[in-house]
Amino acid sequence: MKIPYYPGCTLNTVAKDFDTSAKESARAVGFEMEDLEQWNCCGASFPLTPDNIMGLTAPAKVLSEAKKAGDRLTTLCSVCYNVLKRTNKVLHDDKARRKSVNEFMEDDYDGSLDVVHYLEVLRDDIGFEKLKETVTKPLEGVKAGAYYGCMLLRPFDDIGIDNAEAPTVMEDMLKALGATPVDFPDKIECCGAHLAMNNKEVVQRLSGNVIASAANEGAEIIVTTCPLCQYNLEGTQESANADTPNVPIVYFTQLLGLALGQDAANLGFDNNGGATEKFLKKKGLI
Amino acid sequence: MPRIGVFVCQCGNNIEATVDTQKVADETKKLPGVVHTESYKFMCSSPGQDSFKKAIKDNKLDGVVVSACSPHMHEKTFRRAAEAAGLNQFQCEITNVREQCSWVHHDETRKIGTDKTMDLTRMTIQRLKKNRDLTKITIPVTKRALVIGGGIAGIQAALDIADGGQEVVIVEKEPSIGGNMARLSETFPTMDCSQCILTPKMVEAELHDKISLYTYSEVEKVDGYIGNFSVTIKKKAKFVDESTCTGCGECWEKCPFKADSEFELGLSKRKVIYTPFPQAVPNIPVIDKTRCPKILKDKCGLCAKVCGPQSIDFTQEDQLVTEEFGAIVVATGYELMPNKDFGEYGYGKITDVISGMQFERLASASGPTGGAIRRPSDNTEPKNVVFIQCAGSRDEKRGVSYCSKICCMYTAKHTMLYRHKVHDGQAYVFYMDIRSGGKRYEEFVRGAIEHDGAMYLRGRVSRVYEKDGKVIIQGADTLSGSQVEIEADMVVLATALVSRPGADTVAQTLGIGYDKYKFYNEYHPKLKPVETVTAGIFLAGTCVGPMDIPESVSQGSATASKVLALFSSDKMAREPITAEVNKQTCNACWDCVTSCPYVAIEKEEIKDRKGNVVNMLAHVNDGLCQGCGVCVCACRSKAIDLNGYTDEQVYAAIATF
Amino acid sequence: MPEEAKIETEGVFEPKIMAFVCNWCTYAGADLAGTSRMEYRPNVRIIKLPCTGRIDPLFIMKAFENGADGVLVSGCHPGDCHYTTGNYHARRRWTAFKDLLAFTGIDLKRVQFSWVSASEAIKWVELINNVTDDMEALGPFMKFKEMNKKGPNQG
Amino acid sequence: MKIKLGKEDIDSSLIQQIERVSGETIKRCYQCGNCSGGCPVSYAMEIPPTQVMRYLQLGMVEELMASNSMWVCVGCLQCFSRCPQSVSVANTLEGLRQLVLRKGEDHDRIEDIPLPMLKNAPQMAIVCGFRKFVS
Ligand SMILES: Cc1cc2nc3c(=O)[nH]c(=O)nc-3n(C[C@H](O)[C@H](O)[C@H](O)COP(=O)(O)OP(=O)(O)OC[C@H]3O[C@@H](n4cnc5c(N)ncnc54)[C@H](O)[C@@H]3O)c2cc1C
Ligand SMILES: Cc1cc2nc3c(=O)[nH]c(=O)nc-3n(C[C@H](O)[C@H](O)[C@H](O)COP(=O)(O)OP(=O)(O)OC[C@H]3O[C@@H](n4cnc5c(N)ncnc54)[C@H](O)[C@@H]3O)c2cc1C
Ligand code: SF4
Ligand code: SF4
Ligand code: SF4
Ligand code: SF4
Ligand code: SF4
Ligand code: SF4
Ligand code: SF4
Ligand code: SF4
Repeated sequence: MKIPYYPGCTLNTVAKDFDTSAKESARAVGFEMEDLEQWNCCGASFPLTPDNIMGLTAPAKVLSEAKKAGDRLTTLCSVCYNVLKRTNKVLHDDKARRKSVNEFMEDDYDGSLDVVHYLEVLRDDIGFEKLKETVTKPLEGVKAGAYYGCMLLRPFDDIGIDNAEAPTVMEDMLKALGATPVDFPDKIECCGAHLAMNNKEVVQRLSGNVIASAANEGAEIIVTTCPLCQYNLEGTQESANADTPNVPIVYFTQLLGLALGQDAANLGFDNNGGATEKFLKKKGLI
Repeated sequence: MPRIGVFVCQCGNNIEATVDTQKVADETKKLPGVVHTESYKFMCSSPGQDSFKKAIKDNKLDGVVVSACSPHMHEKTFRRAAEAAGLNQFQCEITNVREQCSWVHHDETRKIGTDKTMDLTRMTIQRLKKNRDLTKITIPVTKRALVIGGGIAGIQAALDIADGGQEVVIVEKEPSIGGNMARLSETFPTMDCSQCILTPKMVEAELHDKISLYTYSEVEKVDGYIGNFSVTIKKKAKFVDESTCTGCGECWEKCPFKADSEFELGLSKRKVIYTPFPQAVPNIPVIDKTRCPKILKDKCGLCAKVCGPQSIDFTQEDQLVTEEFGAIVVATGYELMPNKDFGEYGYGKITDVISGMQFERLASASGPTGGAIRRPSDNTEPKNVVFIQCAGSRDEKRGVSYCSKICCMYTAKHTMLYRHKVHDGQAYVFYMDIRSGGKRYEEFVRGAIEHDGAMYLRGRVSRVYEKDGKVIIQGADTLSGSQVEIEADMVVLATALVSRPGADTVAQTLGIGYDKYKFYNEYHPKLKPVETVTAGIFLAGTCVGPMDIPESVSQGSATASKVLALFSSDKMAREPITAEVNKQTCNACWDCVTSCPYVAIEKEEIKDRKGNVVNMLAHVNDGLCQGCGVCVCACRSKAIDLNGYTDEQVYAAIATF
Repeated sequence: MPEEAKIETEGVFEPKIMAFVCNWCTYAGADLAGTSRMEYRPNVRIIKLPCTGRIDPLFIMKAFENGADGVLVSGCHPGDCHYTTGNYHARRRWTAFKDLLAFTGIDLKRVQFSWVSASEAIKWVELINNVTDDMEALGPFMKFKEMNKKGPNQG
Repeated sequence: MKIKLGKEDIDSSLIQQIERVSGETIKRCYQCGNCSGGCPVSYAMEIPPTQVMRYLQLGMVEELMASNSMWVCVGCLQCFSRCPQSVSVANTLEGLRQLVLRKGEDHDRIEDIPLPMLKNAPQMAIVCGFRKFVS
C-alpha cells in the first residue's frame, strides 16, 4: 500500500527524525509513504476568519497537488494535519469559498481528498492488533504519557480523529508497542504554541503544566505528534525553570521505530538532549 | 320545493340602526323556497323564541335561517328551539349580521348594512337548501380509566378518579409504584421527607377498592377511541405468585446472588429476587430472570425452599391481557441524562462525580449510606462539594436546549441537606442563572446562600478532572471575571431531566404527539395542558416536560377531573360534524388516511358473501374524527365529504354570491 | 344579479371579495372586530369553514367564476391550529395551488392568504381594508365573468 | 466603570464588521463563562474570553482593542470546543487581530525576534507567528 504523504516544512528540517522514523516504521508494518512531488508550506495556521480566502490558498494548493497523486493524503505534524483537513472540509462543503479559492489559483480542486493522520492509518488500515504482532522490541516498563495538544483534536466536528475530551488513540498505540500508557489530565491542554515567538512566559507556564501533570501521574516519557509541542515542552525543561521535572519528550514515531526494531542510532534520540538516551538505556531498550 | 323561514333580528337597535331588517324580510320573501319571513326586536328573548317556534309549526317550515348575531353567540339557542318545534336542528342556520355587519359598517343611510345583510342571508338560504338532517353522534362510555405510570402524577390521578367513584387500573413497568419521587430524600420547598408524604399515597392506592395495580407491566397495544379503548397489557413474569406471597422477605434474605440496584442508581446492590426498595408497593418481590441461575441454568432455587407459602413459581410466563377503558392518563415520567454523556465532566468515569439523583440517595435516610453523605470512591465524608448546575441543560451542542426547571431548586436543596449533615463542609454551586420561580422558591434559595452558606459562583464549569484523589474543577466566576479552580472531594451534577427511553414508542402506541425531545405534546400548552389531540387520552407530570412535584400533582388531579367529566354520563354526545366516505367513488388511494391529523380514517375491508376480501375502502371512525375537513380536500376522487360543511353546501353559498 | 347591475350603472367600482375563514381563529377575530365596534370596508362576504384545511382550492376558482374580484383565505397562525396540523395541510396545498392559479392566468394578487387569530380584530380590519384597496387597484376581474356569460362549458 | 449605552453602540457598523470578518454572531453568547473557565491563557488576558464577548455585546470595541487579549490567545480552540452555544471566541479574537493587521499595523517586528529563535524553532512556529502578529 502506498499513500501520498505531505511532510511539511518542519519535518523537512528541524524535525527530520519524526519524518524518517515514521517512514521506516511504515515500511515495517506494510505501507509506503510517498512524498508529494510538489509541495509548499501549508501556512501553519488555519485561517479562523472565514473571509480570509488568502489563508486557504496555500493549503488548497497542497491538496490540489495531492489529488494528482491519489485519493488520500497522509501527514504527521498535527498542525499540517489540522490545516489541511479543515481546508479540505471548507473546499468540500462551502461552494462559495471553493469557487473563490479555485478562481484565484486557476484550479478546480473540489475537496474530495481524504486527509488522514498517520495515526489513523495505523489504527484503521493496519490495526493495532497487527501492529502488536509486528513489534520486535516491546517497550516493556516504559510509562509513557501521550500528549495530544490542540491541533490533533480540535475542533472535533472538523477533525474527529478521536474523542475531543478523552482521546485514546495514542494510548492504544503505545499499548500495542508494549508500553504502559499513563493518562494525565493536561494531555489535551495547549503548550503555548506560536507564542514561543513573543511570549516565553506563557509558553513556559503552559508547557510546564503539561509536563508536571504527566509526571504527577507517573509518566517517565512524553510522546507527541507535533514539532511545536516538542519544541515548547523541551524548551521549557531546558530553561531555568527548576520546578519542571526532566521528562524526555519524543515523537510517537521514535518509540514506534524502536519497538519495530529500527536501529536506535537512526532514530534521533540524541536530538532530545541526553535525557532520552539515558532513560532508554536504563530501560534496557538501547 | 323547500319551505324556508327567515327571521331577521333587530337586536333592539344594534342591528336595526344600520340595517333595515323589515326590508330584508320583505326582499327575501321573494326568493324561491322562502315561505315565511319576519323582522323581530329580540329573537333570542323568550317571546322571540316562542314566535320562532310557532312560525315553524304554523308554516310547516323544513328549514330556518336566523339572521342575527354571531353563531358563536346563539346558534345553540336557536337550534334547540328549532328542535323543540320538531325540526332537525341541523336545518337551522344562522347568518351573522351583527358582529360581521351592523356593528362594523356605520353607514347611517343603512344602505350598506341592508345590502350586505341581504347578500349574506341569501347565501345562508342557498346553503340551507343543501342541508341534510343530521343526528348527534352518541358514543357509549366505558367507565374505567387506565393510568400508565405509577409515579406521583399517576398515583394522584388514580386516587382522584377512584375517589370520584370510578374504576382505575395503574400500569407500572417497575415492580413497585412510586416513580422518581420514591428516590428523593427531602423535598423543596417545604423540606418534608419524600417517603413520609409519598408512602401513604402509595398504600392508599394499593388498598383503594376502585384501584387495581398492574406492576411489572407494560402497555402493548391500544385500539379504539374515546370512551372505548381496548388495551392490551403485558404482565411480565414475576416468578412469584402475587395472590399468596406475604412479602415476608425470607426469599431475598436468603438469595445468594446480587446485582446493581437500579433504584439506588448503582450506589448499592440488591438481590436477584428483590423489591426495589423497602417501602415498595406492592411489597411483593420479582425475580430478575436475566440473572437468576435457577432460571438460566436450573441451579440454586434457594428462594423456593425458604418460601413458606410456596409462592415462587419458576415456570411463570409473561401474560397478555386485553381490557376495556374509557379514558387513558399517561404519566410515564422522566429520567436523568446519563452521566456518561458529559465529556468535560469526566464521562461518568470519575467515581466521585455523581448525579443529583444519586445525591438524593446519599442524603436519604433509607438510602445506601443511611443518610450520611459519603463519597462513593472511598466512603469518606466529603468536605468540599461542588455542585454544577445546567449539566446537559441549556446546552444545545451536547445536551438539550431547554432549561430543566427543577435543578436550580434541588441544587439549593442539596447544599442545605449537605450543610445540615456535614457541618464543617463547604458547598460551591456553579450556576448560569438561578431559576426559582414559584411560591416561596426564591426565599428557599436565599436561605441556602445566606443561612446555609453555599458559595454560589456564576459561571459554567469548563472541565473536571481527577488529581491525587481530588476532583479538580476548572471554571469561571463571570461576576468577578476570573478563572476559578476548586479542589473538591465530590462533584454533583444537576443533570438535565430528559424523557424516558422508549417514550416515542409509547406515544406511537397511543397515537399521541411528542416533540423533538420526546416529551408529549399537550393539546394546547396554555388552555388544554393535560389534554392530547387524541380525545380521551390525557397527560400528567413530567412526561410532558420538566416539572416539580406540586405541578405533577396538580396535573394528576387535572386529568382526573377530565376523566370524571367524561365518565359523568353513560353516553357521550357529540356534534355530527364528521367526514363520510362515498363507497362508490373511493378508489382506495389512502390520501385521506395520510392527511388526517387524528388517524380517524381506517382501511376497511369489503367482503363478498363468502367472506373473501374483494375491496378496500376508506372508512371514517366517528369516534376519532374531529371534523376538520382536511381529508375532504386531500381526496382527489372527491369521495369524502364533511357533514355540515359539504361541498354542495359551500358551493351553493358561493354560487349566490 | 341586481347588485352587479348596480355596480355597473353607478360607475363606481366596488370590488366583491369572498373570504374563506376558519371557525376558530379568523371568524372569531372578525366577530371581535364587531364587538369592539370597529369599522371596515363592506365588500367582504365571509364563508365559515371548520378549518383552513377544509378550504378546497376549487372553492376559490368557484368564487371567481361567480363574480368575485378577489378572494381572501385566512385561518389560525401556524402552530395554533385548532386541529393541530390542519393549517399546515392548507399551506402545503396552496403552494401547489398558486402554480395552478398562475397557469390559469389569474393575477396572484387576487388571492390573498393571511393569519388572523381570535384576538386580532385590528389585523382583520386592516386586512379587509387593504385587500379591498388592492382589488380596487386591480380593477374588476373580468376573465371568468366573460367566460360565464358565454356559458360554463365554452371556456 | 460606567458606560453609556445606546442602540448606536450595540449595533454599530464596527460590530457588524467584526461579525462579518469573524463569522460569529455576537449575541449568541449567553455569558456562561465556560470559555473563560477553560482558556489556558485566560489568566494572562486583560479581558478574559467571556468578557471579550460581553464587551462586544455592549459595543465596547475600543477597550478591547487596547487590551492584550487578542494577542495572547493561542488559538487552542478550547473555548469553541466546549461552548454550549457553538460560539468561537478564537474566531472572534482572530477577527479583531485581522482588523489591526489589515490596516498594515504590525504587532511584532521581525527584527525583535531573537536570532536563536529564528534559527532553532520549528518553521511552523515562525510561519504561524508571522500570520498572527505581522500584517
Ligand atoms: C435530583 C432530583 C431532586 C428532586 N427534588 C425535588 C423536590 O425536592 N421537590 C419537588 O417538588 N420535586 C423534586 N424533583 C422533581 C420530582 O422528582 C418530579 O417532579 C416527580 O417525581 C415527577 O413525577 P412523575 O410522576 O411525573 O414521574 P416519575 O416519578 O418519573 O414516574 C413515572 C412512573 O411511570 C413509570 N413508567 C415509565 N414508563 C412507563 C411505561 N411505558 N409503562 C408503565 N410505566 C411506566 C415509571 O416506572 C415511574 O414509576 C426532583 C427531581 C430530581 C431529579
Ligand atoms: C403583564 C403580564 C403579562 C402576562 N403575560 C402572560 C403570558 O404571556 N402568558 C401567560 O401564560 N401568562 C401571562 N400572565 C399571567 C396571567 O395573567 C395569569 O396567569 C392569569 O391571568 C391568572 O388567572 P387567574 O384566573 O388566576 O386570575 P385573574 O385573572 O386575576 O382572575 C381573578 C378573577 O377573580 C375576580 N375576583 C377577585 N376577587 C373576587 C371576589 N372576592 N369575588 C368575586 N370575584 C373576585 C377578579 O375580578 C378576576 O376576574 C401575565 C401577567 C402579567 C401581569
Ligand atoms: S338573537 Fe342575537 S342579535 Fe338577536 S337580540 Fe339576541 S343577541 Fe341580539
Ligand atoms: S419468601 Fe415467599 S412469601 Fe416471603 S416474600 Fe418471598 S415469595 Fe413472598
Ligand atoms: S433461585 Fe434465583 S432468585 Fe431464588 S435464591 Fe436462587 S438466585 Fe435468588
Ligand atoms: S433549572 Fe436551573 S440548573 Fe436546571 S437547567 Fe434551568 S437554570 Fe439550569
Ligand atoms: S374531517 Fe379531519 S378528523 Fe375527520 S376524518 Fe377528515 S381529516 Fe380526519
Ligand atoms: S382519499 Fe378519497 S379516494 Fe382516496 S382513499 Fe380516501 S376517500 Fe378513498
Ligand atoms: S462559552 Fe460560549 S456562550 Fe459561554 S461565555 Fe464563552 S462564548 Fe459565551
Ligand atoms: S482559542 Fe484563545 S480564547 Fe480560546 S481557549 Fe484558546 S487561548 Fe483561549
